[in-house]
Amino acid sequence: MTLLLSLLLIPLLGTALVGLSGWVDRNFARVATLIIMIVDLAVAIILMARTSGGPVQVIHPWIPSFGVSFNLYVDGLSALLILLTTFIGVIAVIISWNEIKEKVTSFHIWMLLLQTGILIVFMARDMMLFYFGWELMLVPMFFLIGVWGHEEKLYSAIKFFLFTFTGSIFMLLALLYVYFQHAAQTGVLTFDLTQLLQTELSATAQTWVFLGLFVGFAVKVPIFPLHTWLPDAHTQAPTAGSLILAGLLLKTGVYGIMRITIPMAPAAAVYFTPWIIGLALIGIFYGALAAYPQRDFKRLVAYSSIAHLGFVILGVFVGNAAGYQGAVLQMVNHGLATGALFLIGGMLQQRTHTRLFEMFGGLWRQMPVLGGFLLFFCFASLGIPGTGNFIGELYVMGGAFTYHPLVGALTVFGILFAAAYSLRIFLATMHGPETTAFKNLPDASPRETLALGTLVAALVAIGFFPNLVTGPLYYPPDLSVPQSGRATTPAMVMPVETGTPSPVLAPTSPPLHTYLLPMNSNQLSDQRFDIASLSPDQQEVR
Amino acid sequence: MGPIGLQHYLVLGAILFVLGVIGIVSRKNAVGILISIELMLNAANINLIAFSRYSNKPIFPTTMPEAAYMDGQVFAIFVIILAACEAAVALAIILNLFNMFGTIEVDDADTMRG
Amino acid sequence: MGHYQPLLPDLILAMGATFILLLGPLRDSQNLRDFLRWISLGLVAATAATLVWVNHGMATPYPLVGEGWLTTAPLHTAFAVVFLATIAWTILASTVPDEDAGEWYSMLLFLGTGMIILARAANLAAVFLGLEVLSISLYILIAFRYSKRSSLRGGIMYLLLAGFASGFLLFGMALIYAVFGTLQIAEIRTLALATDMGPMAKVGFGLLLVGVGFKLAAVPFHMWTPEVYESSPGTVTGLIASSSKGAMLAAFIPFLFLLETHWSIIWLFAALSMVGGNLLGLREIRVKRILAYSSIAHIGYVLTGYLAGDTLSANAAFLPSITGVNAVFFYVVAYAASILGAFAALGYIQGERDLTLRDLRGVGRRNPVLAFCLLIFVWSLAGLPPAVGFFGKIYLFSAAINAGYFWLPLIGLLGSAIGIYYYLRIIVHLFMMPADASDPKVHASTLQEWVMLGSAVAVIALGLFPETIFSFLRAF
Amino acid sequence: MAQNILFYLAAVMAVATTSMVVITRNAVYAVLYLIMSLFAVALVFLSLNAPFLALVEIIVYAGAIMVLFLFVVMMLNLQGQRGDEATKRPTRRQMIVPGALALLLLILIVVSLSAGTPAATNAALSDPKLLGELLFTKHYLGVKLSGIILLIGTIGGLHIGRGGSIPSTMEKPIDDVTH
Repeated sequence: MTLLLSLLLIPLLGTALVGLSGWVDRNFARVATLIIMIVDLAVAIILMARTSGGPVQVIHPWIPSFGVSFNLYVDGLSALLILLTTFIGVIAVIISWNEIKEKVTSFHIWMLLLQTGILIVFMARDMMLFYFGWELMLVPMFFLIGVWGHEEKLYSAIKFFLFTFTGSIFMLLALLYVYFQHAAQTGVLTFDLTQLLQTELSATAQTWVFLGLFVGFAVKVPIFPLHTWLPDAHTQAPTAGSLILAGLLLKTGVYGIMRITIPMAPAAAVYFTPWIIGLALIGIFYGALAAYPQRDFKRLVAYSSIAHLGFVILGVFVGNAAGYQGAVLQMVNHGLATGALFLIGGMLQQRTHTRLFEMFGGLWRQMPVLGGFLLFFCFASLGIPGTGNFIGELYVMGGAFTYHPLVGALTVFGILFAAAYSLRIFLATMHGPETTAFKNLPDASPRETLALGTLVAALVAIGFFPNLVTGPLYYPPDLSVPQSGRATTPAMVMPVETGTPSPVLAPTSPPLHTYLLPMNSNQLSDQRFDIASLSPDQQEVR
Repeated sequence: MGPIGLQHYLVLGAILFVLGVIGIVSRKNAVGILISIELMLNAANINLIAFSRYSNKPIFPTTMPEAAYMDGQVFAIFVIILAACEAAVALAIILNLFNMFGTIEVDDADTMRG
Repeated sequence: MGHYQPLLPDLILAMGATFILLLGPLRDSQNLRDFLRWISLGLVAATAATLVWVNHGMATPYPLVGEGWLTTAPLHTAFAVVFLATIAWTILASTVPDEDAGEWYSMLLFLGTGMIILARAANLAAVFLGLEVLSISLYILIAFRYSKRSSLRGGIMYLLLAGFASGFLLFGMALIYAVFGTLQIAEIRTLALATDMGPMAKVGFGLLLVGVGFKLAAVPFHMWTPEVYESSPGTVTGLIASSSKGAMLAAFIPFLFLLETHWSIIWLFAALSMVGGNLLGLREIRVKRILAYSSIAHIGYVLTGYLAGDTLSANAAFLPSITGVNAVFFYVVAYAASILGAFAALGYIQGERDLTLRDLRGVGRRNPVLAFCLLIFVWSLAGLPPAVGFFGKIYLFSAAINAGYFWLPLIGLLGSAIGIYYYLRIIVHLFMMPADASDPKVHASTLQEWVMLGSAVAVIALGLFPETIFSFLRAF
Repeated sequence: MAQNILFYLAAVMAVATTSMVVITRNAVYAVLYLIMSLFAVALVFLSLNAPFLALVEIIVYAGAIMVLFLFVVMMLNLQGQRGDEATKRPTRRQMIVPGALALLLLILIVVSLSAGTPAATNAALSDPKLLGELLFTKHYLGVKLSGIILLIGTIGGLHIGRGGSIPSTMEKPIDDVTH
């Protein structure tokens, strides 16, 4: 399928174009990058449409002696995240237009390489290719933070790199273990995820594989004790870097957990579920509590990311349809809303050269448009109805209540906490006594309005039509599955009432089990994780 | 004090070898270390040649290819040639080092303890 | 002629080196010096071609040539060709020192002779003599700038330590010879595998391993590395780190039966090197020493691959294509491609005193091409995609896991996570720090810049298409 | 019996002189003891029926190489820097490695001595002619490599030994070693 290849090759070969045009004039580099990103977005939209008919796959032999193939596979979930990637890519270029003044050409080249890496991660079906893309993302991000970042850029860049790299080592070991187990069992050398999922792993092996993979992805998400790189990296990165970090890089971790970790070691996933849900809840509260007292605009938003990603992880691990949909919705919403908050933080910094709240105050009078946007995104972040975040949190809550009422109740509290820090952002910057430090700050420029306006539109659209996001999840996982599989689109029905609550600490609690463990079925592995293959009683929930 | 056997020579070689190692580790100046290296090579030569004499009854029972028992002596000649060359190059460097910079201590910062 | 035909490559190279030496008096004219470079290059190419020609199409059991001194096994031939390539690269990339009186290229060719002999050695004497040809050439190349104290010190230090190592190696060989009664490695292998070898042979092999450990600079025999690397010309440092160690590795392949009895020693070497090399580099600020410590760590990775052995062990019959030895071959190629470029680049930047991280600042702005190449090489050394070092490491650790080792790859991967830090420091200083008052001095000719760029592209290309290296290996 | 006497004589002498090489701090004495040690080893070779090697040992090793050593050491002495060792003795820490090695080899000695003593044979190999034949047939590659090594050694010695005399821009030329 040339569609998938072109999606990758456009940014990759685009680097050459940008390099050439940047050699002529630095503005040409910006324009060229923007065009490339837009074309890539267009391709992603076409891909999205194409995916509704079934997953799109392309396989080329790459390293046959090692069982590695160039195996790209895009189904609904992947297509959704690819769309998000290309969309945020466009926004990132627009938003860097005035901010990046030094080494413009290389900045855009790194952006394109980063985009390539992220796309590989979201598209790869071959685990070695996945790991390749995973590591490939690191270096451009390292440069984006390290060269164009703020005061403590070097410290943050190195910390970011070391954390993620160390995590990925455990992931690699786990992948290699499964690879060898699979080869030993079947005699087939392959890194193809579909085939690797057929590997039969003992309980002990599953535990280790799960832990290895989980640590690798959890660093990126980040899940509570592994999060310390995130505030530094987000705060110090340039605006576009923060946007991509929050909007995309964190999602690669969640994507890895959904796509690889849980299907690879389903029994272990069930076993560890209570612990991970505990960590997610800690993350929600820790993120909120740590965010509230921050003095730094971007640092506050960074901590809030930890809380938001806690919701996502919670949604993934409660193990029911509602939670799963909520998790995906929250991934997208968080990318848009938090990304937008970082954009505004960057805009404020560009105008005032500070990110400290005590320097701000009463800015509404000087910049009503930007203030309006800030208000909207703060509300989105705390999840008011009408924005996608509301729907996402609702779904996650529903899933949590289904899992266990106590977890659901705690989740509700978490949302209340979110309200506190979200409102503080707005109040501390736009309200209160007007600061005397800044006069005549320019309001949002048309370019900025365009970028933020697009994000508003996207959030509102998701708020009213959540099946823009959840719909792709019901795309047929394979062409062999009859079309009726996706007949029912999810309505906005809360699944709370029917779910049978399960004891929190029981390792074999039914919900996760039922849709994670068709180990011996000959269905495609994706189906394990797809709503379409839920057990009948859960499908009724919808 | 029975007849002299292969072991006696091996023991002698081993003693000389250990003396060479001690010499290297306990010395700091280049000439001293070089001398000790010569001791080690020499000790190895004893082993090589000793085997030539006791070849048809090596410790490990084996079917000997024809004239392989002389290999040790040939090897020993090569070792002597090598020792000569190494000494020549080393002494050239040492002499030059000394002529230009007035020292032959190679161990300023204790960097080359074996 | 027929009798000597198998030895034609070695003859061409050695006689060519002598010939270059005779042309030495022509050095005074720049044109003629360039002429010497191209002649040397041609000789290396001719040698490689002859090597392939005389050795191609051999079938198992691979015959020995030179009265049992050299093997014709494809793996060893491939290794020899790779080492010749590193020599050719060095001929192109090196800046001839002012002290040269026509010996520089000649010495490089002799070094190549030593490498291709050592890489194909089939008996103990060949291992020893090949190693000494290689070592003595290296002493001279290191101490070549005889008007520099550091250079002479590096030369004598390497000489003494290598002599010490040779002593162990030779004594070990003597004991082995005394036990088995033959110098032929293949016969020793058969005899050693047939029965329990007994304590004396074990001690002999142990001493042999100590000698090899010294040459490879595996922890705990690594002390000489930083000093010697620092004081050699950049391109020569690259050769010490890549193909001179690589030749030793290749020569060691026939000894891999030792894994039966001595695997714990190699295991220890590998683990200590991976941990030690990566930790020692953390606090260092002199760039060449950082890479010296990294080379120690890399030897640890390679030894991890060696533990996987040359054949597949019984419990690992499912990865036919990647044996430990194949992975080591891949890694030697990958590492050589990266480290040669890295040291050469540092050599161009280097001024009079030791090059520190501080001196790298501003190179990214002053000479972006060189800085970009250095970035790629360091990237590859760190084992990050898409550079070739990434798959190098993956293959090695896969082979080890395949052979049933688990802790060693884990130690190695964790070690490389530690090591990432100093590679990042190099990158940070290259690109992310403002330059000091004085701009760094970079002396690189156009040819050298092209050579660097070419090898940087090669590092990326091999990283994207790693199968190429295995195809190359299979072609022999 | 004659071989017994010869061996023990030579062995005792070799061990004694070699110990002196290691012990003495005076470089000239060290070289002189080394020469004596080499003579003793040559005697050992003789006791092994290897007269050719014994002669090579004396002529090449003791005669040529050691004289070179002596020459260098004396020249260094002449210029005020004695090739001697500094007065300080090796510390205990520095003796760990050789100590461990010595212990290892001691074990080896005990083990191999307990393995019994094979009788000596191969009386015929005192024949240098056989050695010569072997050198130029079976081991001709080794001879070639030795030639290369000698050539490299000569070139290297010449190049590095040129000191600061060429090119003239180099610092501090030495014109005479005895100034």
